[in-house]
Amino acid sequence: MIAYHLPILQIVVPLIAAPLSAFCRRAGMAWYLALIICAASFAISVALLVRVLDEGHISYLLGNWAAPWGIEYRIDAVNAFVLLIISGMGTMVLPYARVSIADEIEPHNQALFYTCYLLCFAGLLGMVITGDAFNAFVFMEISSLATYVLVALGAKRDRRALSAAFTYLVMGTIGATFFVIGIGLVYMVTGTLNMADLAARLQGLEQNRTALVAFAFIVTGIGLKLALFPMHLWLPNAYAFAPSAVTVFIAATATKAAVYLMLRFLFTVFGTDYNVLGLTLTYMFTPLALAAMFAASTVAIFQFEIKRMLAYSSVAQLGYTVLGISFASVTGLTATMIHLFNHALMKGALFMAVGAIVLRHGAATIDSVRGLGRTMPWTMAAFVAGGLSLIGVPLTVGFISKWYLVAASLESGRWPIAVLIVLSSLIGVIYIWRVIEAAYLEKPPEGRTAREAPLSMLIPTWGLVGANIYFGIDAELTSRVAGAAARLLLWVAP
Amino acid sequence: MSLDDVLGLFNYWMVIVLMMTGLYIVVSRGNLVKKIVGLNIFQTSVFLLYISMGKVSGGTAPILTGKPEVYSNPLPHVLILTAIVVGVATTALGLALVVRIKNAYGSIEEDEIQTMDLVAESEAETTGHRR
Amino acid sequence: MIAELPPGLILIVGALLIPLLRPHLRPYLMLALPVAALVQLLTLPAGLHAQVDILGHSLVFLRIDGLSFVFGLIFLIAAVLNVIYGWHEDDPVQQVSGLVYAGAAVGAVFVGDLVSLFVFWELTAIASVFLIWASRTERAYRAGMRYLLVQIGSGVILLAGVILHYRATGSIAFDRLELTGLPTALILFAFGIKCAFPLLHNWLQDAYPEATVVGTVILSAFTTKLAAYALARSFAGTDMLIWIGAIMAVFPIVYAVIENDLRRVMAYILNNQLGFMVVGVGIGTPLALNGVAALAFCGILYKALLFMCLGAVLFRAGSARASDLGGLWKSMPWTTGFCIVGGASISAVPLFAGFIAKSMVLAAVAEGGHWIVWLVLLAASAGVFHQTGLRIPYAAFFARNPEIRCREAPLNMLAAMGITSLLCIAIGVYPAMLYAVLPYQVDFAVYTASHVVTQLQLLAFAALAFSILLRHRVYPQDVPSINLDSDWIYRRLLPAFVDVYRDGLRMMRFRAIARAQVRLNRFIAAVYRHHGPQGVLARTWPVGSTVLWVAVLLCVTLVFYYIE
Amino acid sequence: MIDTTINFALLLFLAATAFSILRRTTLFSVVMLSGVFSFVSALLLVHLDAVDVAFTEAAVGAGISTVLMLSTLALTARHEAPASRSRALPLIVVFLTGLALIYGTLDMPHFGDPSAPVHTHVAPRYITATATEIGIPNIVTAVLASYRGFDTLGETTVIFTAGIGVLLLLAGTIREPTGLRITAMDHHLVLRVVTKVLIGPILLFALYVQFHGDYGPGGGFQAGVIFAAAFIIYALVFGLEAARRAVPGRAVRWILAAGVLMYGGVGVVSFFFGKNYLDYSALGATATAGQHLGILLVEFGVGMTVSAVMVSTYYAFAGQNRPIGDEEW
Repeated sequence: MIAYHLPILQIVVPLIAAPLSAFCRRAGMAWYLALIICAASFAISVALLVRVLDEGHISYLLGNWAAPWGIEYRIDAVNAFVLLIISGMGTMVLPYARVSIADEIEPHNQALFYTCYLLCFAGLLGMVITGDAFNAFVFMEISSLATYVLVALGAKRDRRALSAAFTYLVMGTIGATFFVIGIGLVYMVTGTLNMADLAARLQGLEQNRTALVAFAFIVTGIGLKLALFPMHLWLPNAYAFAPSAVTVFIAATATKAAVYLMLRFLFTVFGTDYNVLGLTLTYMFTPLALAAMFAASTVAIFQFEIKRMLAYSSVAQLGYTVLGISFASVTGLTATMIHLFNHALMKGALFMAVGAIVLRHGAATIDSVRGLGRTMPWTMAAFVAGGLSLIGVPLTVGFISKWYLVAASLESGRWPIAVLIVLSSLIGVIYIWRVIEAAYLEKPPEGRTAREAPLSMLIPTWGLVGANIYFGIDAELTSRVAGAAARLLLWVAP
Repeated sequence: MSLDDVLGLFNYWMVIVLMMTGLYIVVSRGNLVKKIVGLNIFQTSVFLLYISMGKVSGGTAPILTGKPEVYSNPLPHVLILTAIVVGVATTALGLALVVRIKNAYGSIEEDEIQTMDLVAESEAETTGHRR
Repeated sequence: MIAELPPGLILIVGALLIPLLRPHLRPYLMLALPVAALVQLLTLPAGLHAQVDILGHSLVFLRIDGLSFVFGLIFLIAAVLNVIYGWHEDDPVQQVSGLVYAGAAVGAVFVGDLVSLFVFWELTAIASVFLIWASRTERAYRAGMRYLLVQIGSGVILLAGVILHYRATGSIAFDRLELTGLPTALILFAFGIKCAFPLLHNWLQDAYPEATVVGTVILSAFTTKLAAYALARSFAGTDMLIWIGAIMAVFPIVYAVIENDLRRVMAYILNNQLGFMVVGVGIGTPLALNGVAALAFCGILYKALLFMCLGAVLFRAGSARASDLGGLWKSMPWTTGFCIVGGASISAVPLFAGFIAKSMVLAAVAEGGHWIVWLVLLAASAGVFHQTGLRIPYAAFFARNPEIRCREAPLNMLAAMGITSLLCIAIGVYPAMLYAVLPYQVDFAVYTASHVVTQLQLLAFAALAFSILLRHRVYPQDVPSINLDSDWIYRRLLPAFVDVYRDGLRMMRFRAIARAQVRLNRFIAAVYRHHGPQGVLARTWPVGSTVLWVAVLLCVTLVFYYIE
Repeated sequence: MIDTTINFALLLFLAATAFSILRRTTLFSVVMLSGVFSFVSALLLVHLDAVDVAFTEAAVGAGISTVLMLSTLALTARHEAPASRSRALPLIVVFLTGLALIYGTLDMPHFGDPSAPVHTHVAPRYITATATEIGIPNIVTAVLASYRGFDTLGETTVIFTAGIGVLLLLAGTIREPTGLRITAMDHHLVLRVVTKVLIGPILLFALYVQFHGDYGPGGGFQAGVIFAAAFIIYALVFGLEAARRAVPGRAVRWILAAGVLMYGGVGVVSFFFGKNYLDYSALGATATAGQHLGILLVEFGVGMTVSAVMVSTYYAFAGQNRPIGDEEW
């Protein structure tokens, strides 16, 4: 009985747990409940991925109503993989968050924090798993609202978290509303909300202007959620001033869900033969992605706060993801899918290391990092490993993504892009080196005693670093799943 | 562009006008509360878009009355019920943030907040480098 | 596999065990190793053994045929003699490197393909340099470095030649190579370096005298003879070698005359003997190759003997320079005797080993009809007699000016010198023993009247000329001077040029860097203006303008779609 | 013909309100105008046969938003600072985008055109099948609670998130009740009497709306808001402490969570009957009876959550400020 209901359990478990955790008065109990629930949903998503890999796709009808009338959950390799990333990272962050949150959030808010965390977690999962367009909007809204609040909770440490949260709220709402307008217009010309049904009925509407407008709205809306280059301005402040555990979570998952949604609408709903899609990819996505890679990385070099630096580097990494999409080839999409997974690992490890520094120093700036190489060896070593993975040094996950990206760019015949990819990761070397140099080559200013981060934070950090290296070496599993997802998106026979 | 085109699409044009007004308020006005009001207008225009899409001329409200009648399309109504609640939720959160910003910064004008931030940021950096 | 174990490996592997033993047990192991190798060599049947297939190539580690057997045999005998001579030496570096060096040489001789030849070629170079460094002086270190540079250089050139040869012909067999294209030229050049061809020979005179007492003796035996064997194996019969050999036979004598350090004189003479061998290889007839093998066989013996004597003198008197030595015959009678026997053998006095080998080569030259070369070789052998037969014994033992008193050479040295002298005399008296071992069956009678008579005439007149010159002080006195010959080019001339250019280059580089620095700073400033924290891209934009960007993007995409 | 004129009139009136909001600088008038804007849009929605939506828009859009905005104004500023940046660029961009969008609408099916794809593909089934499959007259509620029941669960969670968010953001700065018995409203006798009279009917009406949702416009959202409105009026007039004594903050927080649990729970119950999530047919004797019960429970859950959120939000906002004297209003 359980196996059949797995798809809905993936969402209902965290969704029901959220109000339950609101009943807990003490933060410890709420944390403990959240941990169990996240672990359970991670297990469910693993089971789902296994089932999907051999059954192709699973369909679950909510309320037992047939597809276009009721809401249908349709899980295939693409969203099963993203589910795994989100629930995996959600579970990894919680043990880390225990101490980090206790330090960075007011005591009376800590219990409700985990409710908000579970809501965000459920929202992201709901957004990814659903096969209904409007349902995706609703769950996107849940995750967004929860994220605005989570970011605003960083105000105890730095008041700029509030203005960052407000900017993020306005931008997020505009983005979500664009997305709703897009769905509305698509609904107007097709009459249905189910994604699979939409895809079928959109075939004949190439020339329909309203469908064009709908496409523009959807791409812009999700692009904003995805922090596509010109619309990324909310991301650096949101990541920099949010509490560290929150930054780790949203950096590793929020944008991934948005990328998934973009992939789903571009390739499954509108399909590759939709005339405007090809144009968008080549004339809009590629230049924006390249702009993101270079501008964001260059800005990251001059940043003083490390979390903002890593936030800008996230924008750059998203540039890589979008670049993968712009090739619209099986290798390109495989690169994108794999980079979702790899980027989650990389940024997770990096932000966790920075979170440990924030725990010990109150702020993670180039100055506070000075001389940490000796006083916080394990944390800085994790940062270095994460940094190497970010640059794409072989034997790390970063290398695998860069490898597929370069392969895709060569395969599409546009070799200059491959050169640009390598160049931009060189820029990455500069800003990572800036931190490493400050940590290892400079003396800590006298009178600063820093103990190593607590074990409860180090174990998850090094768990991620281990994953970074393991999946860097044995990338068979991730590339197989990513390949299957890419072929599914491009309607290519598996 | 015959007359019935204008008549037929006037609703949608007005929706677009409202949408653009809402967007303009959010873009051009610096006051945070004003921005939220602008956001509300922007979202309300979307509600009107959906509902005017669902209207069937000569149809009545989608409540079954036993007599055979033409009903308007209920689906947009359901969607918009959800959208309204989402809108209110966002407004509530936005206003809560505005209150917190007022407590933290003492002002709800975006430009003033930004100058305060820049000052704080450059101070942090200079002290950081000097040490 | 034990049955097919190449003798060279026994020596190398055994040598590595030496440091594990306690000092006083080591000499016995060191003696046991070469003897075991000898026994192994003698029991092994001829033909190809120990073939190993690596990466698709079959490397032959053991190939025994006439030519390799002779060289292998004399190398092992030399190794035994060296061990005896070095019995008193307890410096592990010398002991290990000496045996590894001998093992590598033996290994190289028996190798069947060029790749493994290269391996042992490099091993000889590396092992031998320790013998030079073992004397642990600044001069020795620098000489060792130069020696290593040359040897490794030759190895690398050999490798290049082998690779190109493999690409050209697809085979790496170590057999007859035609001097046609670049590959074989490179291989010949590499052999030439180790065989101290003219202008490539400086390492020999530069490094050998710097080695330790025992080191020089070991060095003298292996490297050069291995090169000779390699030439004999691959380039037998190339005419060019005849002229090279002839030049090699003559010009060292000129330098030997003015050289003061007796061990450096011997190094020049060694070079001269190589000249004879290279001529023999050049002619390439079976007789000539037999002559080369014989010359190598006897050459190793009497050259080792002379180096041992000089080593003993150095060991006891503390110096090997002619100007410092004199009147040693009273205090070191046995060494003097052995030195005379060595001198006689090298000067090819009948009844001594030198005579039977050199006459073979001279006969081959005569048969080949190279009269000019024959005359040159004749003059050269006269010169050899001059220098080694007369000058070295006279200068070292009989000269009267500084009367030096010292103890006789230690027993083990005397024993080694005794055995070597015995061998020289035995071969001289009963050459058939050697001829049986030579690679080709050639009926050549040595003790014919004409050979003996010509040789004696030659020696007598040379002695006469020596005594006249000495009497009239025409003979250049032994002056403590250091003379540079052709290596003056790369030790004085080139550095001068380099200094001139270096200053010019440094200035240019300095200016270029300064300019680049300015441009770079300007670029970083520009980038900072845009991307820095206050830059247009990084500033925290007000919400309004961020949303504006969204509207702009939407508008652009819409217009863009409509145009399409 | 009358319809189109009313339609245009209301639309133009809406546009006029929007422009005036744009121009006003005193925030109080802006908030009031936004209330007007919501009410007029509610009118237009009624005209467009979207009765449920109009009800919600009026109650939630106009009621709660305006109350929240007013309380925010009380805590923040009264006037908008003069604009510092030039407004030309945004105007141009917005105008161009508007033009592009209008150009995009040309292929849209005309307003009210019955043959539009929207009316021919998915919707007809709802209209025809609701009577038999679910058996309640109000199709909107049927679709809301049953066909697309999961959307509504998501929506309830959205409002729950907003409640939690406001609690997280503002609960920290709520000043402890000062025990100040006299509040500014004490001497407004008329107001006190009228509120006492009104609160009863309001609560009654809320319950009516809650359970009448199946048959006419109404349902969980509207009922929840009206229910909360009663408490907010009470808190406004009789002071926050009185309201807190009536409905303590902790209780509100429990109801908040209970509502969502109720909704999610109903879905989980359908698991035990071996049905898919949120399939109410197993709850009752027959399928339609099950649907009835399911919708009822679900709507009740929504009502609880919405009312609890509105009350707790108001508590959070009201708890922030210091009592305001008459003259400041």
